[in-house]
Amino acid sequence: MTKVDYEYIGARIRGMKSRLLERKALEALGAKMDISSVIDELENTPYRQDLEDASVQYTGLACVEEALRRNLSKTFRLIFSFVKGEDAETLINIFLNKWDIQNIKTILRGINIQEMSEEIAESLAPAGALNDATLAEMIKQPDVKAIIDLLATWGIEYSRPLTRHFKEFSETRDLVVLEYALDKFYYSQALDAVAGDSYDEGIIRGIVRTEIDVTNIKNVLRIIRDKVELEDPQYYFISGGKELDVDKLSALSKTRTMDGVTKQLAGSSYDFLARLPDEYVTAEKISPFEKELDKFLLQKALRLFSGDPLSLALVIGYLWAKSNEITNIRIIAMCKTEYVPEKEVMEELVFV
Amino acid sequence: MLQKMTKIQVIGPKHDLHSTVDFLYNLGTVHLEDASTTIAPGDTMLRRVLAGPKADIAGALVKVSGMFHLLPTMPVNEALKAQLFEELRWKNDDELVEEASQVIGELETITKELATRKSDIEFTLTNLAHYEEVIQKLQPLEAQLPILEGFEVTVILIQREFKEVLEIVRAALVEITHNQFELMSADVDEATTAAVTVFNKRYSDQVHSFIWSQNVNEVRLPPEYLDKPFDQVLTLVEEQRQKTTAEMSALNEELAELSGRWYPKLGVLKDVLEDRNEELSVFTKFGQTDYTFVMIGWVPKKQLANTKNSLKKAFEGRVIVNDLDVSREESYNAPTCYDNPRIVKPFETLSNLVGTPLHGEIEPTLLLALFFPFFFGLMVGDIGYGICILAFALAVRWYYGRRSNTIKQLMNILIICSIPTMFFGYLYGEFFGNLGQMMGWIQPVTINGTTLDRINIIVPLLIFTIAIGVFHVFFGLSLGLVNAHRRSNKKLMCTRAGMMLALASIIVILLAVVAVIPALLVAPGIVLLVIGLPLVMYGGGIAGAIEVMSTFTNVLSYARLMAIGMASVVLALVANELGSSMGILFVGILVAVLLHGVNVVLCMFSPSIQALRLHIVEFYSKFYEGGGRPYDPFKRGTAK
Amino acid sequence: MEQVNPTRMELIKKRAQIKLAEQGRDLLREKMDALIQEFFHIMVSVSKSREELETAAVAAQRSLCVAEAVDDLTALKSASFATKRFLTLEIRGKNIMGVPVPVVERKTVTKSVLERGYSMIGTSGRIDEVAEQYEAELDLIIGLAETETSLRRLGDEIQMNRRRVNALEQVLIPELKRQAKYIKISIGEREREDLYRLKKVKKIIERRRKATKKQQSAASASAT
Amino acid sequence: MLDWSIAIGAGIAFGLGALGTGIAQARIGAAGAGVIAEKPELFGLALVFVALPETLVILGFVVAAIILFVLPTM
Repeated sequence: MTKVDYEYIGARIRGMKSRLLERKALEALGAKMDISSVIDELENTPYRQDLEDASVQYTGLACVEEALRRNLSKTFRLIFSFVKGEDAETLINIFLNKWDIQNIKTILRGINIQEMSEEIAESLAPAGALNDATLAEMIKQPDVKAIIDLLATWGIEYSRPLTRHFKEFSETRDLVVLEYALDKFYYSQALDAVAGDSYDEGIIRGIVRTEIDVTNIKNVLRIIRDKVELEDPQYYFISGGKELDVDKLSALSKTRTMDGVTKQLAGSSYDFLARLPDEYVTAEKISPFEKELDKFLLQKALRLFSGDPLSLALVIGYLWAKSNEITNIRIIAMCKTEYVPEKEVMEELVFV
Repeated sequence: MLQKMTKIQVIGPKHDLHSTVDFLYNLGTVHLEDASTTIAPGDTMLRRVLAGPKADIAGALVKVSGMFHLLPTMPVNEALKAQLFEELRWKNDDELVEEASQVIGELETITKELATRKSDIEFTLTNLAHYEEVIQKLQPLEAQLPILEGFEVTVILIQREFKEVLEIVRAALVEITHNQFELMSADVDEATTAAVTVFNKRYSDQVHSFIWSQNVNEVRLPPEYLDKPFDQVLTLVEEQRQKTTAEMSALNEELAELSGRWYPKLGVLKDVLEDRNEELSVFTKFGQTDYTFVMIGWVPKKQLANTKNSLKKAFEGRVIVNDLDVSREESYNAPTCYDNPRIVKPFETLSNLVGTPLHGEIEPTLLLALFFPFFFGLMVGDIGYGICILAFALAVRWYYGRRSNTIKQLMNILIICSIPTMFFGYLYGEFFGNLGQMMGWIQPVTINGTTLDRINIIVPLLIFTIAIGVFHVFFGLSLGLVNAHRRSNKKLMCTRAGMMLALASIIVILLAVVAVIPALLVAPGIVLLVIGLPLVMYGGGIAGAIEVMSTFTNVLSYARLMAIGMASVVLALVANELGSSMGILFVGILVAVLLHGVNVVLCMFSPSIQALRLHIVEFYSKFYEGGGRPYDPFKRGTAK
Repeated sequence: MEQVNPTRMELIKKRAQIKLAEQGRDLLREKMDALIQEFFHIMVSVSKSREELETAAVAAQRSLCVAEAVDDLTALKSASFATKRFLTLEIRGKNIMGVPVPVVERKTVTKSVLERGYSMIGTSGRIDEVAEQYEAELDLIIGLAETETSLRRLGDEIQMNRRRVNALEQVLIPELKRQAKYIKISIGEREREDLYRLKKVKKIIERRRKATKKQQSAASASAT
Repeated sequence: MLDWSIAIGAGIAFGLGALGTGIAQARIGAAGAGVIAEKPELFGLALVFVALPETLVILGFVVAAIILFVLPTM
């Protein structure tokens, strides 16, 4: 294990953080008339280079999307280039692996319905620890089993849960089986990686466990909204959450009303859900709840900026802040293409 | 000092907009503001001027620079570049866009294709490495198996957690192949076991469908490697790698060739387009009504008359310049334009390190220019070193000055600093440490019976430097008081006045305690504190009280003026001591010169930084706000 | 002009035809009224569900837009791979006043979050909402397909009926009437001719009888 | 010849000062490198910060000098 050079990392991350767009800049973007003036405005931001590169192949919204993708993966690569040290890399990978999971799922889904390989390739997220070559090789495989075998052949750990549940999949032909296996594998791996008691592990454990809670609450709400009965709650919820264990979650999902859930959550960190306007509860609209939960998680992650400066706290905080910024810009670009009124655009943005 | 800025409004008929912009661009005195946003209620609606061709230029620029970045960099013939630049520079916007789109049309497809091919090749290479790694791991296993005609080799991977599957597989193989098979297994890494099995091709389907249903993975190789022994596969992989690498270099050559043809042109085109885009982007800052345009900007007061007159003359009164009254708050938003005498100018470089001052606050560069050389001289204080520094600075300025303005200004600072250095050297009687004294060339000056030989006046010097600190900090606080008064910030004024009282009281009390001044003065000191502290707390809260302590340590911090000087003296003494103690004269001189050399370098570096630090940390914090915008007039780029 | 026999027999036949045509016309009219009534009935529901569809489509589009922005296009496309499936619908027929119209089996496409084919972890409620809105839109489209086809069929039928009525009213009946009139005129003409001729004959006979009487009286006078 | 305890005292004064400076400058230097990588325009300020702990070694040196040169004369 090499020593992690926290002073250097901290200074660089602070520098990078200072280049994140401020709220005012985002509001200025949101006030633009259409997508081309949004692009013009973005030219004055650190996204300029990516826009230029993307413009070789794309125009308009697609260009912005591509530029954002490039920027995101560039940022990750940059951070990896100066965050050295095995432990630090493992911990940051926890953040990146989410994209790996999504990409593997996308490929499995795509191959399962015999989707065209270009189409699958376009649907892959440009981030994660799996490199492009691996993903391309996976897309070339003829069926689900072949993908799993390829992962095993190349010694990629995700083959483990997939192999374990493949039998079940081959009986039901329901990919969901494999997807849950992957998801749970991810969270258990993540929690295993941060089981220690160092400061870094502690903060990341906090984030991961909060994320588990947030995901679980979202899923409870979704289950309630669709009025479905869970036969096996263990299967649908992730264990290891910070405040809510699986028993509590299945109790929550049995309340059958959103109101009931928010009431039961009183006293936990999630009691802010009860303060949402009633119209969302009655309309059973889930996205406002999700937005609040995401915001909660984001806030928690961004609080890391004021954590120990000589730790990975800054890096993790920055990763979250950066992804949020990219999401915000994407929302603006998207809404400008659809001519959504400025006020509604602003409502969709997440500021912390 | 800062220039006083005047806010002006330029109004003219719309058809003169372009020529006005051109005129101002050449005049280069106006710092433009966004006029389309400053609409007072009740005013005529101002619409934003939309530059017509700007979108095209921006679009072309984006594409051209995209392609430019894709091509490998090339050394460019400056003459060719200048020629191309001359060609493109005089084209109008439409011609330029036309030219750009021609280039884009010619290059777009090919660059795109090359880029895709490149990434394909990169993929292939990565994948080959992956497969090679796997095969190398498995190779030893295969070597133990007989290769038979009509038999099939299948490799399976078993994860550690499913280890017992191996036995199930073996049992099944016994059944399926009627015991005509071989199965070898070995651990390939900490998580997986590999098993190689050989069986008659006849049973292929059955075996595969059995394996498919188990918790094991088959090794997946690309079709071209199937049914081949591993050593052969490895050779194939190697061949493939060589082929791909060759392809890659061919591709790179192709790119280089393309670059050879297009790189200069694209580069220049990009520059010209960037320039043009810059000029055009200013248009969006203007407001317009149906027949007129409105620009808003700041002009230094000195330039106002000139700007007004020349506009009047050029447009025969069609374009009007109005001075706008600005509120005090708004005047703080004016851009900051330095107006310093030539001798102070170099210190702007240092001032800018802490950001641009606000228009309307006290500009500290002049003070920096006064105190910085004084501190520097006080610390170094050596005639010999002063001469060395002067010589060094002159040489560097002569050699690098033209290339970098920053270096030139830094050297100017050193030149200015060398003068007090020599002066203090004279006071201290130092010439390369005590060399001057040893040689009898120079003696320390004696004032009031104290000989200013630094080594022997440590305590007086310490007191002197702290006295400087007291003065400097009080000075800073009074400037802060003035600044706070200018901004009519009552709280801040209280804090600063209170701070001065509190600081004075602490000093008085301390002096009285150590009996330098009569103990009677303790009581007035305490009275001062009683008045000062509440004032500080009123302005700054509890943190303000802590601030008093840190201000006091700030004063003590000036002791470094003595300490650093002392270090350099001691090092110089050591150099001379060592040099003279050497048996051989030549070696002695060499050692002394080396040590003095090191000391001179340290003396240029360390005292500058410490002097700067005293300003930034101890002095500026008492009054300086900063956060202004530098004055950036709209003018033709000086580069081209 | 068509050659008709201007006989009384023919006239009676034409009159019968006219009556029949008029009866047919009235019947058709009645049917048309009924059809139109039915048509408007359906139309109200069609335009209602069309409006519904439009609002549903706009809402779906909007939520898709938001999901694309917030969840990232890649996540959305990925989820779409998971939910891709085919939909078979059973279609039967029924009769409205002799017009065959389809009846589409009411199968709701809306699914719960557990049935969409993606795992809940890693997808968001926004994606659920998009899916749900599009599913609702699809439901509406299926319903609309049924009513709209009925409407079109009915419309066609009404059109055809109108054409028939028109043909009867504008062409056939006037033609028949014209023919009947012609026959009637021809017959009248012929009657008047006959009358005149009879009168002429009567005159001649009268004149002859007078002459004979004169002769006779002359003869008798000479005889006397 | 100097008293050995004076020499050792001076050595400790200087050595510890230098050690402190070393530790502090290593950290600040690393951070400074990070800052410059992101914002090259802050080079000057980073330089100032890197040099700040030099005070320690200088103070150490002065104390050592006092011990060596001033104390014996008292």
